Amino acid sequence: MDYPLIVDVFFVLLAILAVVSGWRVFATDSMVRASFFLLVSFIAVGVIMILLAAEYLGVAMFFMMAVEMMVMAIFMVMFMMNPAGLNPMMMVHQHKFSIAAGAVSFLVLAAVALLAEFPDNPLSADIDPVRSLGNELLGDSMLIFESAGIVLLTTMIGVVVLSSHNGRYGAAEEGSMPPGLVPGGDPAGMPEEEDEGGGHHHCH
Amino acid sequence: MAVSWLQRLAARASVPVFPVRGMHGEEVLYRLALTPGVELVDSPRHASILLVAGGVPPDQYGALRRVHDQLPAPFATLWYRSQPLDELASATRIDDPDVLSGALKAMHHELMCGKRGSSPRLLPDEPPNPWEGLGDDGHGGEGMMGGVPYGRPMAMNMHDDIRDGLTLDSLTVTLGPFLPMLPPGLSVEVTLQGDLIQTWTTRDPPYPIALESVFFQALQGPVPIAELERAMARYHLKHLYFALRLAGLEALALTALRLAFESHSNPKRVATLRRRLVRSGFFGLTTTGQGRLDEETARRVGGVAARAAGLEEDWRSEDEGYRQLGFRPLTQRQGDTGARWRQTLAEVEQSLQLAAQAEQDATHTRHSDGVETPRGTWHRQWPEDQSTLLDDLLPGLEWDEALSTLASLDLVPLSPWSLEEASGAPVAQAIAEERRA
Amino acid sequence: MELLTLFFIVLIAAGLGLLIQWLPMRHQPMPTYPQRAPFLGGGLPETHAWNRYHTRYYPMTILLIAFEMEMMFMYPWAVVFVEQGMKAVMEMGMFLAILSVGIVYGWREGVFKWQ
Amino acid sequence: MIFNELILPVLLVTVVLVVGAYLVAVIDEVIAGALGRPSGAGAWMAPLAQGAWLLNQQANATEAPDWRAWRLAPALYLALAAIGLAVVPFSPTLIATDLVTSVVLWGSVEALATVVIFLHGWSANTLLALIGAYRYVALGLSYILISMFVLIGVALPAESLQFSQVVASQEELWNVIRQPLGLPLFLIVGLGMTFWGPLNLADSRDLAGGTASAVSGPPRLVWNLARAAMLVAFSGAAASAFLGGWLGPWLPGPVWMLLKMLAVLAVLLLIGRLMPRVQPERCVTLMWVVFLPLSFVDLIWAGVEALW
Repeated sequence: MDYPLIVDVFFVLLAILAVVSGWRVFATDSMVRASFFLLVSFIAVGVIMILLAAEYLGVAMFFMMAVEMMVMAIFMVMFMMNPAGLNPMMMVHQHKFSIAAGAVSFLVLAAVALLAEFPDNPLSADIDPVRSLGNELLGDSMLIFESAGIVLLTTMIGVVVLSSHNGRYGAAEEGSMPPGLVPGGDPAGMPEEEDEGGGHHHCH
Repeated sequence: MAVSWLQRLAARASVPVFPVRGMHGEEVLYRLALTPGVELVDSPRHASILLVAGGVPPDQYGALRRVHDQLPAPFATLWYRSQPLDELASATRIDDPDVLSGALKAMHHELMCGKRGSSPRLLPDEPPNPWEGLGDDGHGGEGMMGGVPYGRPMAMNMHDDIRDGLTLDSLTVTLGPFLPMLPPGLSVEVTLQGDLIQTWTTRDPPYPIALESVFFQALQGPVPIAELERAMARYHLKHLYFALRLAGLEALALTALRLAFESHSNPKRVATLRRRLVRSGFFGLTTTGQGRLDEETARRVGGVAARAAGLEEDWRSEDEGYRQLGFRPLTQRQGDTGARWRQTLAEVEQSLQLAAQAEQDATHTRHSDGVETPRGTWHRQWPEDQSTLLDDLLPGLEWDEALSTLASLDLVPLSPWSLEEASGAPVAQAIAEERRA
Repeated sequence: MELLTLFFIVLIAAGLGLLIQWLPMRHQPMPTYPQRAPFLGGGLPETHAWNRYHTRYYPMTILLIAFEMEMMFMYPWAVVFVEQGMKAVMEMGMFLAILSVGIVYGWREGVFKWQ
Repeated sequence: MIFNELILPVLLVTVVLVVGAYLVAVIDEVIAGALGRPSGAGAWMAPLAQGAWLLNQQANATEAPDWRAWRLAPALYLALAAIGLAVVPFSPTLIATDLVTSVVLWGSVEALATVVIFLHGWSANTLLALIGAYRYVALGLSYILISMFVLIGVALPAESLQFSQVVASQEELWNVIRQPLGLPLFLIVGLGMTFWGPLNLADSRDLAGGTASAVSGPPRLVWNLARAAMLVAFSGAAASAFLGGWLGPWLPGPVWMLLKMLAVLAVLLLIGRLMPRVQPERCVTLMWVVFLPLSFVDLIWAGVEALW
């Protein structure tokens, strides 16, 4: 392979940046900082991917992770006590277990990287990765792609059901009821007995 | 010290002024808004001159000191018809509105060129709570949420949310009396969860606002309707200026203000203003059906708010002179923010039309036992401060909605002095003293 | 090479941004505590502003993540669209139809309103 | 070689960004004056004088800010603007960085801008800035999908994710005519990215300046500069995606490009002065319920147009 030395230099620098900012995620007190350190880590990985000629995946990584970490920051701040880390605190728990798990996974991955036999299948340099990706999506992987669509739709519906407080007919905890078929009538499409049990919206 | 080219350049900038709106100080601010080379800013951090316009009651000197200290150096203070604080006895005081803008520019120039030192800090350099070296880690905090890290406690949950019931933290702050988005003098304690207002408690009512003397004369005897109606239109246009500026429509706000300062504005120009407002999307994007008043509250507020809610409450329809001109009160139905602005614009137009008509026939009012002021009917009792109704109206609204609702409601009490009298400096101070007593 | 250029551009822009801030600020003293207090028009806060902030649009954000995940498939698709013709139209049409169901459902349930 | 590939691009981006940001301030001043604001020092002088004043003003602090994030945010916003402009082609050969996926990179600049603007408001640790920051996130997360659809729309006829190819594909007909919905929708994205005019949810008047309410002096200068620079970068992207970039008769390509950028800037600044601020809740609903379906339509239109 022929590539300039500077690619190696940048690879090492970015790798260090990714690891250090990844470590800072667990060492900082502020949830916002933690989220965005993770973002920095992902961006470093994304640049490494671009260096590895995966231009689309690398740039897509910035894109996805920027949005995702933003949302994560919002939720972390919402639900964690002391979200800004005004008082120092310990961000890690179960030390022994996590150290062991970390060491084991590092060993396994390192072993794979060093020992596995990767296929040596060089492609000609003029192949456009984005184009191949597109053809793949419209070829063999079409079923996977469309099932992903269904899965994500399920996700969206799940999200709405679980998190939305507003319902179609009013706020969730008030027991939302569909409006009547005639103005002021009984809720439409509701079984009779449930209607009486609920006892809502009888404005005769 | 030699003045660097950078400082000389800075001296040529338009003067960023943070106005502290005291009692009867608005008039001069309207004039400044139309003055080239002076920029009225919303945050003291963006200003180089603190302009105290009008009297400030002594019980609000503490707040005034706090605002004063929040300007970054170099800055200076200028007191317009207002008594400088004791610590700032040497500060410039000006009572003549005509020389004010010149003084502001000169002051900025001197500040930039180093000819004038920055105003001294008034409050001691102490944190709100002592924290250095205290607590678990020497920064004042204790445990997870306790203590006063860096001088303040952390926000803790006070109550469940009023919308979705999540128990997250709520913030309680005192706003005002010099917050530029609130009416002058209004001070409130607000609890927020996210950007939603949970509770709103009025602490200090807004400062009374002075009407033009023609309204006072109308209670003594017949006055020309033309004069009365033009004064009414002027009042409403100034109110509109504030709201449009808040909504980010600076150009139209200034148009409204210019109309207010013209002695004989044409009702057609108000119609143009209304068309431009509708086209800009003001009614669709900024006022979205919030801030609805029920009938009883609307009646209590009176004036535009009542008529925007469909109540035909207007003293003018009692008066023979007005009946002669064919006056009929206009109303809207919805009673929300948008309806109040539509009503205001319609009334301004109507007032100018009435004025033009009345001028031809030289019509005068007949009854002098009451008068319709821009704030509502002044008959037996005058319109009083209604700011406490905000405590029920604003909770549940998002910050932007709450502020645009507040801007559309005119709740201020009326001053016992007319605009012309109140401009006498001792009077402004006297009102301040009197209110304290 | 392109990446290197981009790297220098980022470096210079960010450096410029920091330098403009740092150069005049080197000798400035720390502002006093009253100056550092939050601006509330003379009022005071009881606490720090940082809190468990109630983000009112949270369902929208999760919906976005699901949607955005899908959108990333569309960039490679766009590149081969003309080449593949009708097949690409059909596939993406189906995909987007599935997604729009999610949006329409979310809208009907008031997800885009402040909770 | 070093000059052509390194020094020239860096110079190009820096100069266009700084001069462009200055022009943004000047044009805005002129528009404000034309719409009736009393003008003082003269449009050419006013931005410089304001900048000089900010350099002379003391930088404010708050009680317990997130120092590093607070000072970094304006600089990073400027850096993002620089990245955005770097992928914009000024002629077939004059492109600072001609990445194969520059359209996607532009999208990620939009996403990262949301992060940086949020950080600017969050770090101050004051109420008004915090509200501004969160409000902006609601907007930032809403316009991003619209931008994706619209940009994918211009990538269809180009069969590429490269801005230079996108421009080249407009040889016959500019995208602004070929995909009539595209440019208006993209302008909304531009207003959102720079929280300008009707979409100024971050630094609005009702928050006394929002995320910028607690900053003064040099950091505020950088923040304003970065905001204007981002508008310049956006105008570059809009000009190359919809107005045919360097294409045009008689004049050399880069000149056409600059003229088109100025035109986009003028339109954006005019909208900024003519429309009121949209309420945050209304804004999110509008984005998802009106503009997102419209961008669907735009994409379908673009697809149909590209095949025929």
